Amino acid sequence: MRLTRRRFLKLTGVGAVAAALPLDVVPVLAQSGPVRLGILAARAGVLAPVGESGLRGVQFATDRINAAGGILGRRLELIVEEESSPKDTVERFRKLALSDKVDAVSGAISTGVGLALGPAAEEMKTIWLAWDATTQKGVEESMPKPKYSFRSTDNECEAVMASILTARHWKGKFKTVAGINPDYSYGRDNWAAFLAIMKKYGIEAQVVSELWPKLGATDFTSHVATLIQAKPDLIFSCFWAGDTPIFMKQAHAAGLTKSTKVVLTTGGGVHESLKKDFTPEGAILGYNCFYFENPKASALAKEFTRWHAEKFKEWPNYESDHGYFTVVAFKAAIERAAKAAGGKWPTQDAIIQALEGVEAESLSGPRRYREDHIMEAAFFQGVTTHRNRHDFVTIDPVESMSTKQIQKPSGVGLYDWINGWKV
Amino acid sequence: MIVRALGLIAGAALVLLPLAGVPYTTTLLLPAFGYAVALLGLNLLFGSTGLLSFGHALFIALGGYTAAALTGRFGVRSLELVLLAAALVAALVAVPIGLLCVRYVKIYFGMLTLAFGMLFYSFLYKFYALTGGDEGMRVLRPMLLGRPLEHLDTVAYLTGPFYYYALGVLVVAALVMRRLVGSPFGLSLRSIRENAAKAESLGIGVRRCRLAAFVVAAVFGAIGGVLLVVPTGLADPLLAYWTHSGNLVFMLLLGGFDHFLGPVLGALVFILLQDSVMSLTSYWRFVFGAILAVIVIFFPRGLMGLLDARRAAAS
Amino acid sequence: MSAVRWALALGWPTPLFLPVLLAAGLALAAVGPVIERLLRPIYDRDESFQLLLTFALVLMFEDVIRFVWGTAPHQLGNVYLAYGQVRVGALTVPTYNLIVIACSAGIAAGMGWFLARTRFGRIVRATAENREMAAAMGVDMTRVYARVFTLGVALGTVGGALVIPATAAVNEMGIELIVEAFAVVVIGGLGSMRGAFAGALVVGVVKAVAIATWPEVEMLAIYVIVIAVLVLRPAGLFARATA
Amino acid sequence: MTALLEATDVRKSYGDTLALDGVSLRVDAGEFVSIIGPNGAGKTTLVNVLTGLTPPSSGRVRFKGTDVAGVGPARLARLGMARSFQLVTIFPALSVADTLAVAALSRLRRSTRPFAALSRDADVRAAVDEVAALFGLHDKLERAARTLPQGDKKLLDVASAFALRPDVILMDEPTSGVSTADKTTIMQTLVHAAQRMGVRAIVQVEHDMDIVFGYSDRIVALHQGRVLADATPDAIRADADVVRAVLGIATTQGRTQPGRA
Repeated sequence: MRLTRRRFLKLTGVGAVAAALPLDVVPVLAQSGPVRLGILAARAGVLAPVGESGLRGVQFATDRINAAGGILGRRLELIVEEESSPKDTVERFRKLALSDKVDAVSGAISTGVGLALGPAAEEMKTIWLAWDATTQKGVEESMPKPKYSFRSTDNECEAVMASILTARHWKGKFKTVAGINPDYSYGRDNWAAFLAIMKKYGIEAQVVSELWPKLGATDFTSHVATLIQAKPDLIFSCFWAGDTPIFMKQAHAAGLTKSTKVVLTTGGGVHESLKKDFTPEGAILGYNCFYFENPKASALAKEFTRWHAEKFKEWPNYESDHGYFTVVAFKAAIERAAKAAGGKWPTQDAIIQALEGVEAESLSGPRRYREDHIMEAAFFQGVTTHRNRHDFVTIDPVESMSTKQIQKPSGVGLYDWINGWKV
Repeated sequence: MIVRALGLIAGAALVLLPLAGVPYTTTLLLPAFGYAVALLGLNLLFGSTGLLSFGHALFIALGGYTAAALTGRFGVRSLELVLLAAALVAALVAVPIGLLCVRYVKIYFGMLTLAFGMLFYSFLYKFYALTGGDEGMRVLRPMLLGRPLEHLDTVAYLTGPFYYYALGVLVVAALVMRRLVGSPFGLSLRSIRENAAKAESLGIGVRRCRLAAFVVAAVFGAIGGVLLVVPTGLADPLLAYWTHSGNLVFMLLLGGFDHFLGPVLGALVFILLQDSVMSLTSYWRFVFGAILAVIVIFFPRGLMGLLDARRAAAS
Repeated sequence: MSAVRWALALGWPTPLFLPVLLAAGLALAAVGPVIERLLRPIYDRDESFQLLLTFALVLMFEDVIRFVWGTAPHQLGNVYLAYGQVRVGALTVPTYNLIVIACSAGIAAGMGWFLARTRFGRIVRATAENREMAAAMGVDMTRVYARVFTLGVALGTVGGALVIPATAAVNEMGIELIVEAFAVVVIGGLGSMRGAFAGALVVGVVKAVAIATWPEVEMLAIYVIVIAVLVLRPAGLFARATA
Repeated sequence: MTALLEATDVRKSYGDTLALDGVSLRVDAGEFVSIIGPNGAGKTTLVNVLTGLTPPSSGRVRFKGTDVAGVGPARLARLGMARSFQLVTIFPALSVADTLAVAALSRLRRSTRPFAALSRDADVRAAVDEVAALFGLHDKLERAARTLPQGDKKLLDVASAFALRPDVILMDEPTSGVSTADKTTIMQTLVHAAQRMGVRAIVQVEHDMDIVFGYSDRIVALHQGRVLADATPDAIRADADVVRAVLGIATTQGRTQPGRA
């Protein structure tokens, strides 16, 4: 066989392909070099803005940590991958764990992705600090007693808080309710929690319509028409994405929100898009765990808000805070474990142990991980107002509740817990 | 000649890869194996029969959900049984769908299959109680050849026994498909692709052959789907979404639909390319869209076509 | 179909009131000839390749949009509400919706007139009927395609510009809407103007009825209709008997 | 004795146009029948009806005693009736050998065998070689059909129909698009092949009157969807009406459109 030039080129071509294979042989020296944190952030689709927001919080935390000398002297390095479909995200998680050999992974918003990542984290023996991505139903099944997964607050915390506020402000002022919620576990969990709490408070509200548009829908004309027909006194919605302003705008244009009470548990996720033109005053609006104009904000929160506004020309929302907290909690746990080990770099098991119960200063005040790996934070909601310097609504007064109050405690079923309330 | 030599080198590399101590690359190839099996089937439909399905992800999802239901709900952990069941379910579903679809060709066939894929996606997404909605269904780790392999952790399981199992399934699938393509049935399909009226006038039952190809493609799709969800541990509705079907066709075109091993090459290259481009830029969709556009416009015969052309030029 | 998607993609970032919006939509149609030039090599191939190319463009545009406009939803707040509301009996209807309906009807009528009465319209129809014949009769195919394509993009961008004020421009719009646009076109029949109009009505009405009565089947119902139409009347509800 | 192929009072309408208006036709074993007529007389429609491609609006078509109206070309082919098309109809990307193999497999009822190795089927190879030799295609077996010269494409089209070893073969203008010089060669080949392959009857649609009168046992003249005459070549030649209605027009056409393919 004569080795022609062409053939030679072809063979070198094979070599090039082989070289391009992602070879995961980068040796990681456990005690030196940077601390590697893998990030899973959504980039496309309806989750993209949220993923972006979480990433900003992570970036802010990382810059501060590195400016202050890193974690026990080691620089913190981020390896960012994309959160997409559950299958693809598990593969990216695997890359972070096996190929990049990260010390922990932070990220993930979608419930479906979260359910896939839980077992993957246990299997890969890699710490995973979720930004969101929790649900009643799936979690118990796929993450019974997780070792490596650390979860966010429960899905329905904001429904619980909004329901308590609803009862406080409007008990006796409405007889019929309608729900319009995104068609997936988050929407269903929140609506069910709302109904259970109304019952607990003795509010005999009749459900006149239950609508489940697809997450991220862009047209609600038919839904609005159905709601106008149903004539509810109160509309409950846990929209959190671009669908929120679209729904509000179309509802306003059809005159739906003029006399109807509105509860938007999570609309604060896209607060800047809730323009005064179509978002009424006097609605209950939730910002999850971070409100950018909290009068009692810490210096840290103010600094972050300023940084965010300058850098991105936007006011920050809650996902940044989730992202921020996972990073600082990880750092705090390492330092806590190192102290216990006499200053030596801790083992992974020691870090996990230290994460349980660790407390750190988040953008919304102190937060911690419970011993059962669930986040404990403060939530912010309130009644909308037009009296501000923006073209969108804000809340006044700002009410805050801790998850100690609005999240089910460890080991108790959600509805058992609600039914056990004293009201 | 060159193609064969390259194939041998690649085959040897695949067999030896788990021993190279690169666990991530090894797990990365698992979905490529699953896709390769599904694409072998899809290519019987497109490459041989000339019908381009834009809903083939339906059968991948069907295989995935069958695996989830069997391992998760009914406690059937034997992968051989799961594969068999997935093949059966796919065949059962493919017959009625195929009966409707194979009456049409070209873009009408494409659109009808797309509609069926989206119908199934909507079903998975909306029928919460049955399918878990957006959360999907968990797939538990199956036994291989009756061996539970519980002593292995997941990485060892995936990069060891399951890797070879999946590779084995792919090899068997490829051998079966080669037999099919080289059989009288395969020739009948090609004659239908070339000129259905002429084939009909020569006594070929055009619709029956198309239906058979559709069902075979579905079975391969479901088997690929099972291999695909075991490493992920989850079957979710996005498996059936139209963009997933689009990706399948992308892989097929990338590899080259008129060569028997084109689908396998397409799956491998797609997965490796996706992995590296995703790590390089968050705008990987743009890169992939551009690659696809270039292939569609300038190189419709894919990588295998390029290899062929160079071989032709060299000789 | 692809034009609809580009439209929505491109009809976004635009200024503040309707005429300007429409002008912007029309201006964006300038990308038509460029894209058409790219598509030219595949005219002779199976239409499936065109479907595939559409998929490639969807992938690319999603990232282009993210690159240029970021991930947050974009809205044109006051355009929708600036025109006020009209009370029809007990109903409150946003005036803007009526404007959109009027514009659509106007465009549809215009298209009908264009195809039926103008010289170029007749050439377009002849070409759709039989390309070889038209070419043999001395019609310059390249120009016809370029113009028709540009017209399609213009209609798409104007359509996008029209709906955006009522909603918001979001990143994944293309991926979601392209399938709905596909449903509309299939139900109406490929290449049928009346059909496209009827298809849009069918999809809209089915969605509305499903939402009001049985929300679970909203998505399903559309695909069931698409399949039924393809199976029973593959040429669409209104198309001629050629398929 | 029952006819090999018999059409009784066949009508076929497309919308308002009546393409066939009560056509009756009988073909017996051993016959070479030509169907002639001006354009639009219904010749191709008749062939399509006879070969099951188009179901008739009314009337009966019987082949070897069984009713075959609208059963579809595939089943008719398996029953023993083959056809070739007016326009050259081939499998462009398939080789000559594969094209003939499709037909041979169909005759052997092996078309749908999924796991048999085609390359090792000696019966098929023998059949392919035989037909290829008869049609002079034996040295082009591996060439893709689309690369053949026009005359060979036509031969391949006809040869694949012969490879079915049918009882009856219907040919829609077997020599259209072929130079006058080649026409005779093709017809010789056809007739020779028919004898060798045991074809019991040939029906052809043809414009070239030299061929029609040179080879037919019987001529059926169609005009406006009706049978104008059905007789031997000599009788037809003697019939002034037919000559005027059909032949005059047909021969002119033969001259003005020599390259129709």
